[in-house]
Amino acid sequence: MRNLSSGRSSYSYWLSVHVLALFLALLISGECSAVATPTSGIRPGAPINPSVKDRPNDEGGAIEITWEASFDDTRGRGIVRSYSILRSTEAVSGFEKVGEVDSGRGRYLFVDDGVENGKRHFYKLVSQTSSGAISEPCIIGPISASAQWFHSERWNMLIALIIVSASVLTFISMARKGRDLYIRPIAGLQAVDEAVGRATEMGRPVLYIPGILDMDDVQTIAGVAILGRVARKTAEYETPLTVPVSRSVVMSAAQETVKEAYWDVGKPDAFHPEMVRYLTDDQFGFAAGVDGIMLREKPATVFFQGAFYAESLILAETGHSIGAVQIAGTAMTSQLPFFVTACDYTLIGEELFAAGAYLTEDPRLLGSLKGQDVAKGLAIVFILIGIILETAGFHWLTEFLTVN
Amino acid sequence: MTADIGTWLAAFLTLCIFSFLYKDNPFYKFAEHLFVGISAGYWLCYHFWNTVKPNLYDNLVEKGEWQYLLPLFLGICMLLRLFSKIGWFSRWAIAFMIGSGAGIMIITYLQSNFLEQIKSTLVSLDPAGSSWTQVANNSLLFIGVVTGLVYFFFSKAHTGITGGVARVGVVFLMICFGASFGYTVMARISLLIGRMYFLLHNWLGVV
Amino acid sequence: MRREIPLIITFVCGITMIIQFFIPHWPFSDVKSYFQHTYMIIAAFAMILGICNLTRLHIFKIRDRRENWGYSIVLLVGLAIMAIPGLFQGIHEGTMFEFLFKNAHVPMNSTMFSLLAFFVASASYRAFRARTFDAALLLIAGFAVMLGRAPIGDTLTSFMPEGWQMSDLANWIMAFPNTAGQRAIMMGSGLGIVATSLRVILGIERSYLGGE
Amino acid sequence: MAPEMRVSIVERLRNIDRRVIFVLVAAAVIIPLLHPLGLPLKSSPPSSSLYREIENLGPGSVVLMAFDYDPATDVELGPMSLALLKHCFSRGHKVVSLALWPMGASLARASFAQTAEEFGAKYGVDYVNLGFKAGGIVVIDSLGKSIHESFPKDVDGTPLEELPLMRNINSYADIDFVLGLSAGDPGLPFWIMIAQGRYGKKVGGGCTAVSAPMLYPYYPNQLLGLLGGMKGAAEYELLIEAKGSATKGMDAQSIAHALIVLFVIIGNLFYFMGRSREKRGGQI
Repeated sequence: MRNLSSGRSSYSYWLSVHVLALFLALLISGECSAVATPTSGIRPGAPINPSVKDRPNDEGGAIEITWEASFDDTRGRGIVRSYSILRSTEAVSGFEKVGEVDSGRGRYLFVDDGVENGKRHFYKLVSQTSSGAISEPCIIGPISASAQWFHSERWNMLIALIIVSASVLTFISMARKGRDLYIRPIAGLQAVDEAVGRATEMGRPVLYIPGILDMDDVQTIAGVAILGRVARKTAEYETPLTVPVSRSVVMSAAQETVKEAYWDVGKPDAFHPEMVRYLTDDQFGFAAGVDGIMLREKPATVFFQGAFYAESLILAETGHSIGAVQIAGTAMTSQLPFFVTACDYTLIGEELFAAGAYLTEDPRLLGSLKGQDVAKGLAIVFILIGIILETAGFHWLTEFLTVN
Repeated sequence: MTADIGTWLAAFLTLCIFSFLYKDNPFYKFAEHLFVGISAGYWLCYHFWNTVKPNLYDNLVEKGEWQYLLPLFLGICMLLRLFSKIGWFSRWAIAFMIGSGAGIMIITYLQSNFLEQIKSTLVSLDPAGSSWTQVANNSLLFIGVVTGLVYFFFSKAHTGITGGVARVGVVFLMICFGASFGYTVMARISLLIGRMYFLLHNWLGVV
Repeated sequence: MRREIPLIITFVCGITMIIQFFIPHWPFSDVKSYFQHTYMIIAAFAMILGICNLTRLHIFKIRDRRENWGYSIVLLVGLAIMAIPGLFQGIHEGTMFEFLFKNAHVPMNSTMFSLLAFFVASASYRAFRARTFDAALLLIAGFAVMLGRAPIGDTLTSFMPEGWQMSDLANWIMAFPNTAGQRAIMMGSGLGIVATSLRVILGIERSYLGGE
Repeated sequence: MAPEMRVSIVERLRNIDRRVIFVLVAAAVIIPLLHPLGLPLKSSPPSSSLYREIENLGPGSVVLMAFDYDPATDVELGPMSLALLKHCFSRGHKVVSLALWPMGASLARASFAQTAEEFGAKYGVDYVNLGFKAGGIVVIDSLGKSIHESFPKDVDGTPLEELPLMRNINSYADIDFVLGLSAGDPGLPFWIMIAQGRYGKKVGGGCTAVSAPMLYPYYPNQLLGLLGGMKGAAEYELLIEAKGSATKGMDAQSIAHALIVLFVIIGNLFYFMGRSREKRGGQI
């Protein structure tokens, strides 16, 4: 698959190249930089040790050209202003400029990503001064681009994916088979029933906000899942429920979820599609609208469950000013402090995702939580081993964990 | 004071929104409803000119890329919600969004929130290679991450050793919340200065 | 049909998105951007639903003369004067759309955003209290960073040697205890997201389709 | 003072109407804007080094300026753009602007309008506004090949060939410095990654206060200078000796910070005073 992708395999092609190309290449390659004959102004030294290779792990179409600074780069006499890269399908003629890179570094890498897969190309590299004098050209190649079927630097991700998925799925299947799994209580979730009950007693509505991101964000999915459980409670207690949303797709999903909850509890007549209200996609337009709803409908209980940004404090402070009980949950670390200080209960990060499992007590969801714990345990073990290795001066684990 | 009608409009609306700080009042209600209406209109046009036109119309009609029939079809499925009998077709479109979103999330978060974070925690505790303060700071980092993780264990009650370790984790979480809070305060004040400057400079011209 | 096909779509799309990360070869190389375009297009169509929901709600409000119905007229007028010229004239400079964006949307948006300064102040006074040991820690860290990030902090601690002043303390808190806490939350929620996504793809979590 | 009375005062202050706090915050911002105190300000190393870089470019150098923000963050980045443009024009540099955020193009237009006249800079000769192009990182990369291909026309629809300045500018090779003003994504990190990393250009710029900690790690190796938030803008105004809105805002910023710190202290003081009464069995 990977013909011509490395310098070594291109060597065999080297021999079969046109005689003139060979001659030129022999003349210039290696120390093509040493020659600095003065022509118009001072002729700068050429780039050193140029090489080409097919860019690895891509869909093809790109060649990497690397070289070292000319002797006349800023580190030397300082007259080289830039390097030009030219490309042709022939070794001697037809070169067209594909790019230019400024001088001032020790090593250079240029990616030419306008190449046709499987076609042979030659590259010409010259350094030039600000007065326009150019060096002897370095001609390198031939080389051709190709696509790969597996990203060779992503093994680590594949392994991590398999480990995490396996531990989650194993415990899900164990839970399904009826194995009893202990899950510790979480303060915010135990308060959900109580909070809905309070709204019922006070005869005021419950306000539920599933974040401001769209349905492709997992926090929104978690928020909508928790909405399902809260809606069952409001259906049971016949408490009015208002769900303002800032995305139309979330509106559709939330309507489905609430409707289903009301049907399940046997109160389909209590459901109105208007319970879920689209306001606007706009972050602060949405915040203004929700503030208005809070002030006029005076909900007794407010839920913030999902992804929130800067509007978090605007909403939470307004909620506090009307005396509502507020239960927040988000994985947005930058907004957590505001919820923690302004709300009665806050589900922090992972607790948001665990909430769905808690409220249903669905064994499969509980199993998934147990699986997450195993993954966390493995992470701790990894960290311990990694720190010991680092301290001992071995860096391979750290390197292995680098994802490209 | 400026004579520019746009600036007057902007200043009036700015004051309307600020009036919310006193209490809910007709001016705020006016601005709030106008804001919701205008911004909904804004995003409708924005999506139309930045998504539907270039990504759908141009690709499908101008360039003739037939694979864009699928998004068109799913988009229409979404609209079928307007008719309650065939509204369930919209689930196909929702399923597409959720499925592809979940797939991309697995990869993104496994990489950036898991592997990368483990990697950044692998610090050397060797006093020979670095100063003692460095070693102390690195140890702190390591203890904070591990105890914080223990706090998030769901299948262990927070009692005994686990409870003690989780307690240390909470200490780190609280410091982290405090720091973020303090840090954000600064940025928020700048926004208010900006608005006040607009009123005093652009509108009233007194600064 | 109503339940199965969406579950199949979720599964196929999810798995495809995972696979594309590991395979650089065509057609997987193009899948990501194609899917992204697709869901942007779906979201754009869904916008129409949202606008219909918003309009219907407020038309009913006006029709039934419900409380504050007059403001519903303001909302609908706002929507119309923004959307109609925007869709027909375009959204470039010199249009009605741009005038309203600049002189109505932007100022209201910035003003809403700037309300945060007031709320941060009131939250500081009201909720930033050393009620418990945990709250005290939160407070101290917040305090140190707040002071350390403004010139005033170093002035107050100018008697301390270089490297031990308020801004250094703020930097230390940001770099070590804060990073450790952030990292623990990130790793936890990262796993939560991975596990939830996995459940969604495998059809275990399906509340978004209505019910369990 | 009778203890009961003290309790009631403490209690009242504890549950003070938050509107009192709002009024104080507003005053802390408005008064310093109206009557500047002139609190001392000194420039930080990242700001000074950006100033030096611009100062040291030869006359006639071409600066590419990216307006990657929108009106919401104009308060922080707007003053930076003005200060940087003034500096560039006063040194005789040519400025080419573009925007990766849709509203950036009109913000660039406004900034040019406020600065060009003062220095006699002419459109098309001394500066050009290329306008907005969607695509983020892809656009940044495409400039390495051809600016004329990526932006065939300027913001007003004039073909680039008709603008004298653009006749000799076609790729990164013809640009001497890249200035990115960024409010988020796409923004400075991408310019660093592509323009600096791949094409070896000098890159500097400004960002909002919130994103500054994320960008500091790039300074000074990949990022030659950085203005962080309104404070960064004020520092640059100080360096070019042209006080603008950011400098005026700095006093307000300091006073407001001090006020919030005071709120936290007072809030806690009353809280503890109230609590100690509670412990002694006083009325709450």
